[in-house]
Amino acid sequence: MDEPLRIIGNGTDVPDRDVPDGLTDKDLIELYRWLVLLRTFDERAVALQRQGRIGTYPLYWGEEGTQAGPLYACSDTDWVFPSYRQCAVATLRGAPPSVILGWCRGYGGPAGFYNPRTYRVAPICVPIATHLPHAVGLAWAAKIRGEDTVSLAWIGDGGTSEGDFHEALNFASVFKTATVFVCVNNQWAISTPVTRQMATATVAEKAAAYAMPAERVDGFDPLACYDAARRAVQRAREGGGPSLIEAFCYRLGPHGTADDPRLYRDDREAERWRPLEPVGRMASFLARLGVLDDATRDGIAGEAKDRVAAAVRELEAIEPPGPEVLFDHVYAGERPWSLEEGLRELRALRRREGD
Amino acid sequence: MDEPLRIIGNGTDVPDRDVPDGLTDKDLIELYRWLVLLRTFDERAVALQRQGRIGTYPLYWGEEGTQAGPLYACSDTDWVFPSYRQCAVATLRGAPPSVILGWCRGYGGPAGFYNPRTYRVAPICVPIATHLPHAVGLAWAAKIRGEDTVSLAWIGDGGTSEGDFHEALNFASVFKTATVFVCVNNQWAISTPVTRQMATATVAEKAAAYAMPAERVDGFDPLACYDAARRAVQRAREGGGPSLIEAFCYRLGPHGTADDPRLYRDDREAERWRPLEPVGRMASFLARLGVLDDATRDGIAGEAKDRVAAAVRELEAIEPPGPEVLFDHVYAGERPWSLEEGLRELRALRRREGD
Amino acid sequence: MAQLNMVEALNLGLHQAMRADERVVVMGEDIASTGGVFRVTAGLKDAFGEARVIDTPLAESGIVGTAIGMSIYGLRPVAEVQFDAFVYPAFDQIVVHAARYAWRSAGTTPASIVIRIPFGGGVRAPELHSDSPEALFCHVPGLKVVCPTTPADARDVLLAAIADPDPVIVMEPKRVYRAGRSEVPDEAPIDIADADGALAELMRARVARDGDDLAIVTYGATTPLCVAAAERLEAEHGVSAEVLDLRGLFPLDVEAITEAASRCGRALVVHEAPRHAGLGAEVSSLIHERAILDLEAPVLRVTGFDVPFPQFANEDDYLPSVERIVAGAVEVLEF
Amino acid sequence: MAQLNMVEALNLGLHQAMRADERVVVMGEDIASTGGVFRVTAGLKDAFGEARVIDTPLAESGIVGTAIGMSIYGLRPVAEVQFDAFVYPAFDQIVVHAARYAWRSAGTTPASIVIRIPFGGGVRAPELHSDSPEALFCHVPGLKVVCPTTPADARDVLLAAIADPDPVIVMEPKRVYRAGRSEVPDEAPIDIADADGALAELMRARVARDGDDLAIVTYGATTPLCVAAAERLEAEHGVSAEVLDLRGLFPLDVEAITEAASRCGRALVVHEAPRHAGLGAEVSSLIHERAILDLEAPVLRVTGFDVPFPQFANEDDYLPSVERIVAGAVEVLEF
Ligand SMILES: Cc1ncc(C[n+]2csc(CCOP(=O)(O)OP(=O)(O)O)c2C)c(N)n1
Ligand SMILES: Cc1ncc(C[n+]2csc(CCOP(=O)(O)OP(=O)(O)O)c2C)c(N)n1
Ligand SMILES: [Mg+2]
Ligand SMILES: [Mg+2]
Repeated sequence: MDEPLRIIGNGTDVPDRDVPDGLTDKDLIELYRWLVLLRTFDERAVALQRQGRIGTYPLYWGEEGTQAGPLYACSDTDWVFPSYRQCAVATLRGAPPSVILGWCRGYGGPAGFYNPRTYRVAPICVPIATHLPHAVGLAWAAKIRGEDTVSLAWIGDGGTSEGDFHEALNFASVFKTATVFVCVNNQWAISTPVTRQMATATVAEKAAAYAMPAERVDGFDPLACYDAARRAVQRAREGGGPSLIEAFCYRLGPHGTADDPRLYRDDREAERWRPLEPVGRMASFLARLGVLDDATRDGIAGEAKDRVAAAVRELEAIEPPGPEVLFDHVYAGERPWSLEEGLRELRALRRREGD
Repeated sequence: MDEPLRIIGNGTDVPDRDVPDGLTDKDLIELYRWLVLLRTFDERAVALQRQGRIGTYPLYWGEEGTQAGPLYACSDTDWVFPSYRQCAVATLRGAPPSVILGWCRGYGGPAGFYNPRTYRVAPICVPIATHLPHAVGLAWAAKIRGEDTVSLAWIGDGGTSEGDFHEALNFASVFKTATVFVCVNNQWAISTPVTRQMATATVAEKAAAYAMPAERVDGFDPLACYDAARRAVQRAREGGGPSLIEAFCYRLGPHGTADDPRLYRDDREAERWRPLEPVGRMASFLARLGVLDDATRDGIAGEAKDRVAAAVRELEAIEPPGPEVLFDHVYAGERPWSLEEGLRELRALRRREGD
Repeated sequence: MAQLNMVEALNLGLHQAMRADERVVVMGEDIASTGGVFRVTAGLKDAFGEARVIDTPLAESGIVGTAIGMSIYGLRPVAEVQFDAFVYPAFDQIVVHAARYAWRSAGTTPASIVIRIPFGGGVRAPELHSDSPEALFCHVPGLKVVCPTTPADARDVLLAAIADPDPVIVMEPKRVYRAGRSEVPDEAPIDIADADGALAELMRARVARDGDDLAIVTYGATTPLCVAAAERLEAEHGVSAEVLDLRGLFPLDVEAITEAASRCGRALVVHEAPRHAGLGAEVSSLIHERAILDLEAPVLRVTGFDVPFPQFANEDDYLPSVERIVAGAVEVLEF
Repeated sequence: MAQLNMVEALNLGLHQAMRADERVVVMGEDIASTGGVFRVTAGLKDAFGEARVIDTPLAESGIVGTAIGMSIYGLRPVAEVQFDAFVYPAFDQIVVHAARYAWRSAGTTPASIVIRIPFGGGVRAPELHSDSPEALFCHVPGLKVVCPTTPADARDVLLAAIADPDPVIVMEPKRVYRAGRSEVPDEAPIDIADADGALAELMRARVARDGDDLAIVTYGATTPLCVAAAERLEAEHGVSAEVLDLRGLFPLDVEAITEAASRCGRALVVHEAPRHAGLGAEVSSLIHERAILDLEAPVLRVTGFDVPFPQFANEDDYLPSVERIVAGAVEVLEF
């Protein structure tokens, strides 16, 4: 089994490697900014959940590098396809964080769903692995049109067991679509360890079934994630077809805010992985490089905090969707009569109940 | 890409290899008998279809070795799971060929369906790849019970694209079930060539995704098919888990009697593969070995012809199922009232129509 | 104006759609090289090239899933499911994605795909080649489900479905495919680039036969049988039965259904799918809910039985026949 | 006799089944180590070992498919689908195999599996964790579909379903899971090795409340709401409403349904799933077909709307409430 690619060392015995091709100091700072924004959002969302202000929340604490790194490797015109675990990734493409929080609060309509076409970010996908064929179809459509748009999709280690994972990778490899599959192997699918999910030692090996290039990277290393994705995106854009990236890491938190990992794993294991987490590690690396001074670092932290705080205020300011939201957007075209009738019934009832 | 295992040479420049371990002369003759029975059945079924006496028929001309070989490698207590392409394989376990013909004639009930438990042969499976998880579950059940029953399932090259193929192989490898997957790569899925079905050069490569041993064999060579299956069955029985065998061959006939391959491929390609067909080849091999003389050969041919002819007579003698068959066996337990009512309605109508 | 059967009409529609609009792609198992097992897609690959007319791997979830992805990028894919019962592997993609993409994107990004499903029995096919799964789709909000019965409707419905922004399941009654020819105007009546509302019009019920005493509500392959039954009712019982060919299965043309039932005072629903929780139940409920005071008898159903579609030697025992329809009609009439 | 909620009752049933019969295995995503996301399978792994209490890979088609294979070999697998909408990837295996294995083997080899599906809304869950797909299964011949509403029924139904030779889908209303405790007799009333007919008995409708003026037919999480609505109808309108808790969804207890509707002369059907082609349509049709002369009003339906189950902030707008049920009842009563 190949050692996962690692660029950021630990400042002592594990040496740093060179900054990946094409990343300027400005890029490094921008990528760091993304990591901090994701982290800040995540921590705030967990707090909001504890306060009962949003519903169950699929925190991604520690996986920021698997999200920001590959996204940074994409052009703005490329499309990305998150699972629920990358719920906030659209904010890095400019989607209002308040909409993601709205989604977490169970809002429908524009208060909880963004326009995928505006950000080239597909809707947050709850059913496991089902978004992978979409990513393939999208890049395929671009190819049919003679455009070089790349699609990138995230999937978990557990998700590799679903039939749609296989069908998507197979279609992608047969039609050589410009698709990058990023499998975040955090070694857990709720309570199921990756060793019970697959017989292979790695996810990357699975690419052999599709004659697809694959690479394993340290999922806690944002630059390794970036670098592998950069190569895969470039290959895809040049017509070289799809790739599989395994971002090997560890799910540091519970599966979601409703989950209690003590039922099925030893906390100490997570503790051992924790020092590798990407945000602090990236900060130290940038400090070692002399790219990030304390003032900039604090500035970025403050900015993120302000942005998320503003999002929370926006969330609280938004009028919760009324009952009409049930019937809105079910169809892009005209509402079928049975929805119209339902809406009338609901309105009549509301009136009667003085509600 | 490994050359597929080949045991039977061509009598001139391609040398024969040794008879596989564990096969006596008697076994060789018995295996030949199986091949001839399958061939005779297949040819007769095609003729019956042309006469309109059965419906569309999925002929398997040329693939007899991929069926008889692996089956011969199983113990009688092992279970096998055919697709439609192995429709007659149960006859090798003693199921009446007339029932298979009944199935082809569109009969339901006992006239068209055999009892899988009697023959340890699952029902003929029409929906592609969906029987593979059953084979896995069956061997898994045996393992849970502490029994060493092996399951063996056939699938086509096209079938490898379905999600169920992936899920089955993954479950098998995770739980180390005693399952042998035989993929008959005849290079066509109706009109779709295998090159459009997968990006890998072989099916065998896909086993890497499941850390599963795999082997490619000449699918026109019954002994190669037998030998690889023998090793896989033995490994499975000893707790070594599942295997994938790729029986590489060529679909010599049309997809089924309703298909016209001239729409999508050149007849000459099939002609080039035809000399490799297993029945004649096995006969020559056995003759070279001195195991099969002309009299035995004719005897076997005659026996098979008689058995199939008897089956055709039985088929013609069977009373076609009456309308009750619709309602029989839908449930193993008592018939729900809505079926009872349907049956009453149908009977009343029949009476009224004097039918 | 050509005389076409339904296969030819659908084929014409696909040619017209692909010619009119570059966004249209056609995909499925064996649809390009062979022109499809029913030949509905014949000639398309030669005319439009294999980039837009695509033989896919054998994986229905993959087919529908990639079609959804294509539509997100702005294409208008038309996916064929080879036979009815092979849509089940794609059921998940249809229910959790095709039906919900508009909703999940606040209306911005519907899954603008068409799924063509040759369906139903009567063609002596092997197991799982004769299912009628339409009611399943009609219970899933977010989809439109349509079933044309005449060649001209088939062509027009297909064009309108492609033009429609929402996901449309086109149920094609395979028993009707080659059952007869009728006139199909040469000109495509629908401009795909500008025909959002066209489908709604084509989903209005069609009066297949006029009548006043009994409304027979049906769709697909049972439509001609209902017309034949109506003729027999006229001849043998002096009863004038109207036959409504629904076309739209979701949304249903509730006005036409209720109007006919009210006017006639008696109604019968006919379909090939099993009865229990089938579409007939919905039609019957709608009529009773809206027009019970106009009814002189309960609405009855003549349908497939609550059994798996049988092996084909007995399919005629399963399928609603003219006799069964007449018997059902008489039961309603004599109530 | 213990006071248990539905989760505890199901858990007790599983313990009793596994203790009584070695053939019983329990499988699903996260059901062993954690005891399941709803804790229905808690303690089983410790009691019976991980060979029989199995955390599977994340693949629903694989789960149902391997369960079918196990049952062919003679085991009695009980598979959990983690949440309602995650049954769709297994839909193919359920429809083309579970439902047809008995039929395809001339009655010799039914798929003797139980599929447990926690279903429905009201628990503030994310998208696709609140679906009510039961009508889909009720339209597929070869399955049995059952929905217990009380803890005691849940335990007994589960045992009977495991004992039953046919494939049984157990719809578990997750909103009821922890809604309250009631008495569950300690003794398992069913001997799995010898209880083929037990399920039929438990699929008979249960009278959740007596009444004479209106029959309210429902199942699952809406049952207590219907009882509450009936109380309110009594208090505010002086109307005595009977509430029938169906339990069996396929086959339905048509006799009890028709008897209640006939006796009361008025009926209302209530469920959480969307209305169109839902189970309410079947119930309504059956009543009209069999008892129209006894009816003083059409049977009406109070159901979920024909929309995807909403994001949870608005789920109360979607779910049939006591108010909506009362309003529907008044409409029937005032007809
Ligand atoms: C089709 C489907 N089945 C089950 C679930 C329930 N579920 C949600 S997350 C999850 C585990 C996913 O694990 P993995 O793919 O490793 O991703 P991670 O949660 O670790 O990011 C499960 C089983 C689901 N969302 N979709
Ligand atoms: C789920 C499903 N989809 C489609 C079909 C229709 N179909 C029948 S055979 C076939 C091709 C199968 O090819 P392959 O797996 O290579 O097996 P072969 O026919 O060559 O034996 C197709 C598409 C089917 N039977 N089941
Ligand atoms: Mg994981
Ligand atoms: Mg093949």
